Amino acid sequence: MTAAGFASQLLQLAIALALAPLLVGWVNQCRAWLQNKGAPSLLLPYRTIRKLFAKDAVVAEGASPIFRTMPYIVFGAMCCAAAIVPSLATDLPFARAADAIALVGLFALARIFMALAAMDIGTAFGSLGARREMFVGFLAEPALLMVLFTASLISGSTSLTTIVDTLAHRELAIYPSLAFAGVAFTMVSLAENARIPVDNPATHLELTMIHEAMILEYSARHLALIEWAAALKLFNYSCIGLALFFPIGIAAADDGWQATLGAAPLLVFKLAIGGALLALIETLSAKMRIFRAPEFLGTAFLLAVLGLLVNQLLGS
Amino acid sequence: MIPTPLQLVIAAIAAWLAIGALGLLRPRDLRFVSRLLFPAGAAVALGLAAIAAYAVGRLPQSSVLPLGLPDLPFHLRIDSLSAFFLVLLGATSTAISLFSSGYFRSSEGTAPGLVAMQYHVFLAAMALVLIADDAYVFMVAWEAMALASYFLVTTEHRLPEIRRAGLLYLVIAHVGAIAILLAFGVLQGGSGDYTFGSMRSVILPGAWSSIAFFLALTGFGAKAGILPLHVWLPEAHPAAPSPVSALMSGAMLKMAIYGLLRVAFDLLNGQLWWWGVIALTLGLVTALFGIVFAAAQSDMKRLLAYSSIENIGIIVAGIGLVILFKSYGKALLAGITLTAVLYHALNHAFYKSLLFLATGSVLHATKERSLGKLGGLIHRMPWVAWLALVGTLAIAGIPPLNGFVSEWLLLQAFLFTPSLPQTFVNMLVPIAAAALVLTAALTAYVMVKFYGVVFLGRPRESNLAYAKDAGRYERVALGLLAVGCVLLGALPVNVIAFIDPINVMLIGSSAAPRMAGSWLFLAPIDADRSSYSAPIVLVVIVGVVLLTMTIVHRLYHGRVRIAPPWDCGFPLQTPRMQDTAEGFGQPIRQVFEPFFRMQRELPTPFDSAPRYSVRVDDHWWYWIYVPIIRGAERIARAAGRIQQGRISVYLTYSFCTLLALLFFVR
Amino acid sequence: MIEILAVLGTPLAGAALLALLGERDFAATINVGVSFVTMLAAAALTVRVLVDGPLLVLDRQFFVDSFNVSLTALTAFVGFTTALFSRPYMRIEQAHGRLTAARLRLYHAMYQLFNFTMLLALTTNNMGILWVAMEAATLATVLLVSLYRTPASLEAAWKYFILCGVGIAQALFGTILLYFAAEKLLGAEGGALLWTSLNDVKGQLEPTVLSIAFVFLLVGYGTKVGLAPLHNWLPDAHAEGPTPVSAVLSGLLLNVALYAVVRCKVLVEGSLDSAFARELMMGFGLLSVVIAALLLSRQKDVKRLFAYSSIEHMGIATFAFGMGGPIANFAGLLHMTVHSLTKSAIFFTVGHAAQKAGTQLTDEIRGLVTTNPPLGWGLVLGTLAILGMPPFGVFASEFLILITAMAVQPWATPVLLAALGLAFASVFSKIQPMVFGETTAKRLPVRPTMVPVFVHLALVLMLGLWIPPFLAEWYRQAARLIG
Amino acid sequence: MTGAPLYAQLINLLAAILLLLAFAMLAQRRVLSLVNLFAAQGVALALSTAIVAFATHQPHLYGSALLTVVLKVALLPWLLHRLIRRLDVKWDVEGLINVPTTMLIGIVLVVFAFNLASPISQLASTVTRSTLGIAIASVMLSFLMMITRRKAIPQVIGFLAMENGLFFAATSATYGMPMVVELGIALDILVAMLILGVFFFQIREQFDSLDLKHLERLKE
Repeated sequence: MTAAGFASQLLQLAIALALAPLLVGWVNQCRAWLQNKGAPSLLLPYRTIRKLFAKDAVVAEGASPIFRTMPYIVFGAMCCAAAIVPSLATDLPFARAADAIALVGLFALARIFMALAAMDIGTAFGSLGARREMFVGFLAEPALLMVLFTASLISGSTSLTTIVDTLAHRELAIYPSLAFAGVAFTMVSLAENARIPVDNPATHLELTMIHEAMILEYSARHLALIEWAAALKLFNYSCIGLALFFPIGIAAADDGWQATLGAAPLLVFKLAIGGALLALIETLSAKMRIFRAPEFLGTAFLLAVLGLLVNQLLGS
Repeated sequence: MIPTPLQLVIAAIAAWLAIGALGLLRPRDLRFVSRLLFPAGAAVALGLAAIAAYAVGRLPQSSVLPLGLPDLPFHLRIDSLSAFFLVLLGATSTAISLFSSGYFRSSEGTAPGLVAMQYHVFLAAMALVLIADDAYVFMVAWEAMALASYFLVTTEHRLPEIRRAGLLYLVIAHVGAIAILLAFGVLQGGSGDYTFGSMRSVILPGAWSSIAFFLALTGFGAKAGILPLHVWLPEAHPAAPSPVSALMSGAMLKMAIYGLLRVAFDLLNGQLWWWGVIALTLGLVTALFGIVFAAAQSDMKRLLAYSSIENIGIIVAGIGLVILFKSYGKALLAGITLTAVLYHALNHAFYKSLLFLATGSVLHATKERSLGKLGGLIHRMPWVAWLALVGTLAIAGIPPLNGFVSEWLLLQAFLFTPSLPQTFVNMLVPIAAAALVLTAALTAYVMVKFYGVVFLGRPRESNLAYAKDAGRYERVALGLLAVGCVLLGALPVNVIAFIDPINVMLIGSSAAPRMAGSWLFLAPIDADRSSYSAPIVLVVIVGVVLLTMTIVHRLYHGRVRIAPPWDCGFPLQTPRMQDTAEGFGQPIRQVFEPFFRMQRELPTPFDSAPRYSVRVDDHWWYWIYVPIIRGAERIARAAGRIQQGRISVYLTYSFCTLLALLFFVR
Repeated sequence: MIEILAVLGTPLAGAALLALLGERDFAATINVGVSFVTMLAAAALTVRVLVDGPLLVLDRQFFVDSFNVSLTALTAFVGFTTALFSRPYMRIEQAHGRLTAARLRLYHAMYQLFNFTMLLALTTNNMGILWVAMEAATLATVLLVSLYRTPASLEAAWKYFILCGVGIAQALFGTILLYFAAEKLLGAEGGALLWTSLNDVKGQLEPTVLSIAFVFLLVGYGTKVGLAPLHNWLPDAHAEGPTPVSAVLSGLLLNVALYAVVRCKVLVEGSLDSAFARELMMGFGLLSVVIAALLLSRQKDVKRLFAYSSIEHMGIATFAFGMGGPIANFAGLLHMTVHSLTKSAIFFTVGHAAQKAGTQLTDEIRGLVTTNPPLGWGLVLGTLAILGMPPFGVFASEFLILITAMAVQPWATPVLLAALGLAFASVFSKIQPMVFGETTAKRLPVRPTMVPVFVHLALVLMLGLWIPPFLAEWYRQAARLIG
Repeated sequence: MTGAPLYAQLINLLAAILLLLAFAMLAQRRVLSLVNLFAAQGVALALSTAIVAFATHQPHLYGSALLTVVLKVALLPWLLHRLIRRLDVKWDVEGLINVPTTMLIGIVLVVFAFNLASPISQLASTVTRSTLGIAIASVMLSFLMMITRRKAIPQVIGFLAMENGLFFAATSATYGMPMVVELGIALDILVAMLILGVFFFQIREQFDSLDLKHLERLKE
């Protein structure tokens, strides 16, 4: 691991932490535009986080340490994920320590702790949210992994950096399997980021909540961290998508730091488009009943597997 | 002279038997049993683990005891494979014996002394299975193991369902043993020599070796709980006292895996690719089935039992993959997969024992096995709860714990399956990978359910307020196993290096140097294909979390208020409003409807005391076992007519026999 | 010489003594004493034979070789332990008012007479005397079977008597044919019925006659062995007689009958060069195993249950001898030994269990381990042993039989194993609830002795793990002899 | 068989009588006449034995002839008569199979027996070899009789008749077994008869009849 690599690693992490709330803000703004509403400020998420950090924390009675540590763990997991996914450069020392499978593992870690913490208080909503979250997760997680596998079968590697290197910096080839993977990935990331049609981040009716129901008891700094982590999650997923399907412009190991810096604006641009697309999808589709979710995610899973099969069949 | 490892292992077995015999001296003296015998047993187990660890990778040693049949005395042999499983056995049983010394109280069941006797005979039999080197001693040890565990399962024999469980277990075990005996009969290939040594040298014609393999798969599958021979497992494991469940799940199932490996790779020379395909499919079906059923359980020990079925399924699937690779001569991949399989066996031994022991403590503290009546125990029994959390995360396959490593390796093996001759197989591999991943994800679901319902939330029953945390011995035992899970997760490179001699032995090529080149990174093929470094991940995660905490606490003023939870404007909030176990499993039940055979009782709006109940049954029981039983009964009834009481009929029998024979003579 | 006279004389004298003495309190003790002396004599005889080879005495009328000496020792031993067991058992029966003093007198006398007949059948060299002894054994036990004079016991005894009588008659005809064939070679007075001399000339005996003779002998003695379809008397007799009688019937009489069959088989094998006798025995053996296994699941009476298991095991042994060859014969002998040890031990426990519960129905006996742990554990261990669970000796013999079958008669192996599996399921599912669970038992007026049970089981366990070299050598010789 | 010496012809005659008696017993329904037929069989048996003894100058056969007379002509019939009087069972009802059918089966059996015996008879050196078939036949006929009767006493008589057949086989085929054996056999028969006597009373007092249909309780 070179010093340059280390630098790009830190830079990328910093950018992820910084840009994540902005991405959320951007998506909300686009959605507001699409739905002819007055758009909130682009910086609203930052304000929310600052405000929450200033507040007094309210902790529910009978909360165990799991409840209090959860936000930190989730946040930490998301940071690690952000450090793995190559958004600017592929020269990431930490990515050698944890590959795509480990990335999914990190997401699982976050999910499990969220669910446990939600059950910790012992309210109906907490456990309901936890159940639904795990329910969504048990289909979304394998689907995501399958998507990643498709890519790694193409590139013959499970480490994201290598995948990106292969996809971005070798001769351009058309991978039909990636088409399946792309669709599947979109569906998964909608579900995983608590977006319509699976969940509704803006709802205020507990019965329809998934993600919100789990964090119902949180406040102040804990909530702030969770919101931030959620933003990071969205950011990570977007970056994964970009890395797999639009890897152009991500600096390779030997490009040096200029390329890395040069990749930054490109990333912002790609994210802006991605966010807009997300908002569009959310606007166009309606939230589905919770038990339609398995069909939705099952389809995603099957598409991903299909991608894998196609890849095997056509010998990539 | 210094004794050889084999002699020491034999000595350990003898020591266990002796300890067991001591139990007969004062069967009702609880202090004697729990303060002397079980700790002694634990010490022996520790010694055994140490010896075996030393023996891994050393040259095989064999010796012949003047026991057994005159023409077939006991042949014993220790090689890397058996040594590895001896380590597994020794390590887990060390902790479990410690736990037992705190666990067993004088109950109205079998007397503690007898329990100690059966327990140590069980251990000794398992160890003997591992060092057996001829069919006779193997069968003797195998059945002694089944017998001892049967008696342990039926310790609380006053409860009818426990008796039923024991009977089912013993009968299926016996059927399995018959299959194994037949397998040996085929393996010996007409040489008439039943030592494993000669079986190794015999070359069987293709069809016969297939028959031998599938007989072995059936026989050992019956013990391991492979579909459709799994029915005893979810009955017997909950029925047994928790340490015994832990031992059965953690160690005994691995004996079956050992037997399968021994037959498939050591005794049979030359595997056929389609065995691998069948084992792979069978294993994955078993795994999926097991975990889906685990999700639907409302008894914590049954849940764990089904999850054991799932893990065994994964292991068997791995074995199938090894066979596939080996038959195609892909030695390196076979090595990686085999490593994954053994690694997973080791992991499962640790975390499953940990969890079963934890349920044991919960059971003791609350007298309650049904998830619907537990909850909030993390406040009452913090030790058990936190140590169980480690096990939960480990079994859920969360980095950087041990469950993740083996699954990671297995997935690598799937992913880097090179294009094999059969297209069909090539198609199979991704689907298999998908099934594996799905299983892993479901495991997370099930484990969240298990942990959340038992330890988190608010107590669902009032009497839970009096639950006490586990005692000294139990804590130590649980602690040992938890530490084991963490270490196995954090130091994969060393573990793989430790396992490698078995690759050399069974596959004929070493995988470790490639996989565990640098001490830090685990890179099966080479670094830029895939690499994983558990230590770094561990350090980074912990580091980041701590960093965040410190920063936040620096910046933050740190005022905290305790308030009642948000009730959504709904005044009355009782613990019973939390998700029950059934409720938590309900989505899975709905998605995997066809897996189950359900009887649901839904309340009508007019019920004065509305009650909801659902009973989830196993299709296989009705598909396979019931018809078999019915058929046997029908035939028996027909045969019963022979003996119909009238003497002239009997005379006619003998008269006709006589005439027939005389006719036959001429 | 002396030893043989002692072995045969002691029980005969004991029978006379007990008959004359009438029923006193110490009659049972005398019974034990006599059996003990018999056992000592048998031990002496055994040593003698071991030291200086086969014994042919009393102008060749008695012949003891390693084959029958092992059975003689076994018979004397089990006879002793059974007497030991029957002492408290019969006391309890008397206390429960099922037996009167007069009946006990009959019982003791007949018990010794029965021992005598069996020892005679084992040691005699004369096929005719063998037949006479077998018939006498039947007669002696008929009265024991009907000892309770209940309708059921009378019916059982009647069937036992008629069926075995007829069977034995066939055996007599077989013997006559044997004599007929041998006479031409050996002359009327040339000891044409002496097994040894027959054995010497077996090569020249007329095949057609011998094959017909063997059919009669097999049907005849096979009836007493309990080979299907000639077995119908066996369950009734075992279930309705007093338990000590069931124990000796199962443990000893069947062995002796099988011994007779094997002796005849040796001769026939010698004269025929076809596999006729072997196939016949294998067929009967297999058929018995299958039928017994099937019927086991239908039993409600515990003693009947184990009677059927005796049929099964005799079938296995017959099958083994049918296969022939050193290993199979060795296994067959071993199987006879362990079976009689285990089965008698089981009957000891079952007897007391039935007394405790006041019934022989499996559904009404419960929770033995809680009321009387030694009894319960004895029963469950014995059952597991008889079902062929390692590490008990029955498994050792069955293992040997099975591996021979795999080599010689592969087709038979799955059948045997399936039958064994079925038997396991049906027997154990009936015994487990008797042993475990809530109890339904009353106290016994006299404390039962569990020593014989555990001595037997210990021996069986030992034979499963380690067969003493001298015993092994002994069985090897016998196996060679049987050929 | 002309040309054969007189005693041979006599023996063959007696053998024929024996067979005839066997058939008669098969057909006979009255218990008392059954006993008489049995006694008559005994007489024929004793005669034939004596003739064989005379013909072949084998003294010990006289002994067995005497034994036969004592046991099967005198003692057993007498015992049976007493039993029947004491238990007063005069009638044996219809057998399980009606008489003509029984007869037909009997004839088939005889044919079978002769076929079976013929190869053996070829080998026999004795003057009386041709009677072996008849011996087997009478054994089988008494077997058949035991099967068809449904009362205790006729069944027992069938049993004794079977012994007769065996004994005849012994004498005719092989000039008799060694004396020890014959004594043993005789003793056994006697004891058997006594035990049976005891049985009759026990059965009687249990079921107050000797009908075997009471003895069909134990099944499976």
